[in-house]
Amino acid sequence: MLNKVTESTAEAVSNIHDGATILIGGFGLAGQPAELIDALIEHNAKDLTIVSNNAGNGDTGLALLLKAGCVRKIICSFPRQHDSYIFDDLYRAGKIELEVVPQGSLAARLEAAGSGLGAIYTPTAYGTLLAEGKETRTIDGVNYVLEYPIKGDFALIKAFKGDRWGNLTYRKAARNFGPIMATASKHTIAQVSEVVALGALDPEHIITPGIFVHEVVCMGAET
Amino acid sequence: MLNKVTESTAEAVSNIHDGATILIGGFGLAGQPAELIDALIEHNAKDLTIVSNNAGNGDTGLALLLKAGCVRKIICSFPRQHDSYIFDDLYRAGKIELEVVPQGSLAARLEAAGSGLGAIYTPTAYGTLLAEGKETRTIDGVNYVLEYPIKGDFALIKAFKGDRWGNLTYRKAARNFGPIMATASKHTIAQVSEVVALGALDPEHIITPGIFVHEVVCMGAET
Amino acid sequence: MNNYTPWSVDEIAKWVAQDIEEGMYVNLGIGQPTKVAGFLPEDKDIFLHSENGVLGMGPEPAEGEEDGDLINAGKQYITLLEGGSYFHHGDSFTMIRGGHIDLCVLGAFEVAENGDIANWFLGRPKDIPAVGGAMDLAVGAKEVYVMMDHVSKNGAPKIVETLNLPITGEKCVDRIYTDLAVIDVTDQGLMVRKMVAGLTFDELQANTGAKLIQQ
Amino acid sequence: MNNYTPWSVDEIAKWVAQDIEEGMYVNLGIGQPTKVAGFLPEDKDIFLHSENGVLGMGPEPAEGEEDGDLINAGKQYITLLEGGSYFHHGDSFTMIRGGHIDLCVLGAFEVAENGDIANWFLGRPKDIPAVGGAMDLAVGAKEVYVMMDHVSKNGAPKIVETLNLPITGEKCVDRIYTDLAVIDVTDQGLMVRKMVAGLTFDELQANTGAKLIQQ
Repeated sequence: MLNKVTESTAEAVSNIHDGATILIGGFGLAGQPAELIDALIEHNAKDLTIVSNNAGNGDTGLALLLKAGCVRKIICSFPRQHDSYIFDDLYRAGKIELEVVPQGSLAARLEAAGSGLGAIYTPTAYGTLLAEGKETRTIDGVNYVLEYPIKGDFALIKAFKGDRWGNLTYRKAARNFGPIMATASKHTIAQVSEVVALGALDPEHIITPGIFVHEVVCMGAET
Repeated sequence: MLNKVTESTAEAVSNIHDGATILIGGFGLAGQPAELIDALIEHNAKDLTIVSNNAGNGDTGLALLLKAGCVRKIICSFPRQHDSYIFDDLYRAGKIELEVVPQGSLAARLEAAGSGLGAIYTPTAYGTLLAEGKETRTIDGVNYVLEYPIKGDFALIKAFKGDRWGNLTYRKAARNFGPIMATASKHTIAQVSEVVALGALDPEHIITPGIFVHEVVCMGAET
Repeated sequence: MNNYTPWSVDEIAKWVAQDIEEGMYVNLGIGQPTKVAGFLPEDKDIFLHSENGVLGMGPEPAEGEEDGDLINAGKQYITLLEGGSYFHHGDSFTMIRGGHIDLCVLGAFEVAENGDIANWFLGRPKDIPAVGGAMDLAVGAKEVYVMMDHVSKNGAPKIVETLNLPITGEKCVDRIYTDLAVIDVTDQGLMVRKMVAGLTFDELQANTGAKLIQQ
Repeated sequence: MNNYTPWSVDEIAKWVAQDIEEGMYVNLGIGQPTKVAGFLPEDKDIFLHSENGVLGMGPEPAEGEEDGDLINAGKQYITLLEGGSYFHHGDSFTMIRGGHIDLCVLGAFEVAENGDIANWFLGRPKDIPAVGGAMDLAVGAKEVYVMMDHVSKNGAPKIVETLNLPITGEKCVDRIYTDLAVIDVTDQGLMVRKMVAGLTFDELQANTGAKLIQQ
């Protein structure tokens, strides 16, 4: 009997190695896997590359991971927020690398990684600073930028319900990057609010099929 | 009050013009929008390009559209089936053009069209007859073929439940190409088994949001 | 001495809202554009999209009913209308980049007379670049409206011949709503459609860094 | 005179099934490979994927319980296990092309000693090309097993030095199961792992169009 449910967040992140590229779900705080990030801070892997939409808020979650000095580089669309002071200070002090990627290109590059494409031509950012040095091509009169996949060694995501085969559902706008990050990483770890019995999730309503998920950690009830 | 529900299949297909490219959902008979195809045969637009996984079965649906002489070209992954005799005869008589596309490339090209990408590098079909004459590129040691989007003027798909905003759910493996074809066409027409009240579909369970759907035709009950 | 009172942000938002038709799929950018939501006609079905996977955004929740999982791209609490839906970021940007969004309303630092827009980065040494969905919206939405002050805080025109700031998207702005005027970006040039009461065309031109055309 | 009885399709299917481990995501191609499903151990969780948007395929439905909306890639009626899921073709080929399928078992016309496979098109004048998901599976699955007769109906070897028929995918086959033997495609060459009882290595080599290596 296959059981992807892992007992603790500590155990779930225990194989994350120094230098790993980690995809972290969430848009602001919605969908951010806070407990997994806490475990990652405790685990204290270094020299990480983090891929996430934002660069952390206040003194929680992703911001604390940065503060802990674990992160060498962050790839995100929107680092600057009213409460992103931890990132802001590190960046201005030259202590963290930043690659800004348009939000849709971030999504598309994760999808390309997940679906085995070698590269994609996207119209976004053509002619801008963010396309500097990138290959371009005009197709049917539209200008495109060549973008490459973003693959994760690990993904940390937050879902709503999960089962022992790794099937996941999400809650409202907390879904955001979870499903596509799950496809784009070699090892996906999902924290869920509830672990349910196999068969309890309607096969029509499963958003992330278990094939994309390697570990499920329960933050709430097991039913 | 916006209402995308159209009274009849005849009305729904009435704007399909000669020479149109039409995406038709279904994998074999599952998910094939049989009643919309019947209306299209009646409508009798000519010189059509049809994009669909198969080239019709027996004497029903898509096969009849071919028989009616409406189709100039078919783009599909698997024309040859045990009961694809209508297509087989037309093809051998040189009366229909065929472009065979690997099933995954068909899906990826529809997704590229739906998501505004200019082209994609896919590993599928590299080194085969189906990549002859196509641009290739080696990225990180893997060989890829450059493939372009397949855009539809219209899509005809079969869904399960729909509402007046065009939100759709599907049933089991009849989902197949429906959701991605809906994104890839300028005008998507969905036949549904049931039209339900706005709000009756759980926002977490909607597979195709109404933004991708322009007309909904009810084949069963309106509730 | 001015003989006119600039429109307030709410008044600008009303002009934008008036131009939005039933059935349109609309993305409202962060900042001033968010205000447009409050002036959409309640009897028309207009669909508000948010980059973070929401279609059919409703008004702000009542106090105490906020849900941390239900926010918009500006990270404000929202609600969902009946008939709304949730989806992941890939699908959300399929909507945007794939040309399925009829209209997006963006704030801007500058707009050039050819429709170029700059709204993501001031490029000063201390600034941290952050783009979000702006570049995707600029190239992907069928129409792009800009909503902004007509001049900057120090009085410099924000409508210019060519951008001074880093570009967000090329030739994508279709219409500009400012506190002084509503201006169409056309092949012929910047066509003034509406001006604040009491303002003369010459005064408007004097506050604008590119040639305007009187309709 | 032969001293051996070739394995039946069911017997070959059993050999394949024995090599499938718990937790694997497996796609079984149309034709012979479909038979493997019948021999998977019932006490292990093994996930069968079907191109048309099904993960967690169960056995054939009981008579009278067939559902036209629940078919596999071969258009046969199937069932869904508890814990199975449905998804669209885009997501289905994300699983395949993206390297998420651990194993696919394909039928084949020919396999070359370097792992090239031909299984989609005979290329004769009257043939109609049809590829389905074969090329995606060949390049996308982590491992590709082939299940086929050792020789063609007219006795020609189907394991060859270089393909005579149009290729499906380059260097992708990892193991070949035939009615005579199980053979690994390795960097050193075709390594024979198992042979049907009574068959000599020389007899097997005589029926094979490429050099075999005795383990």
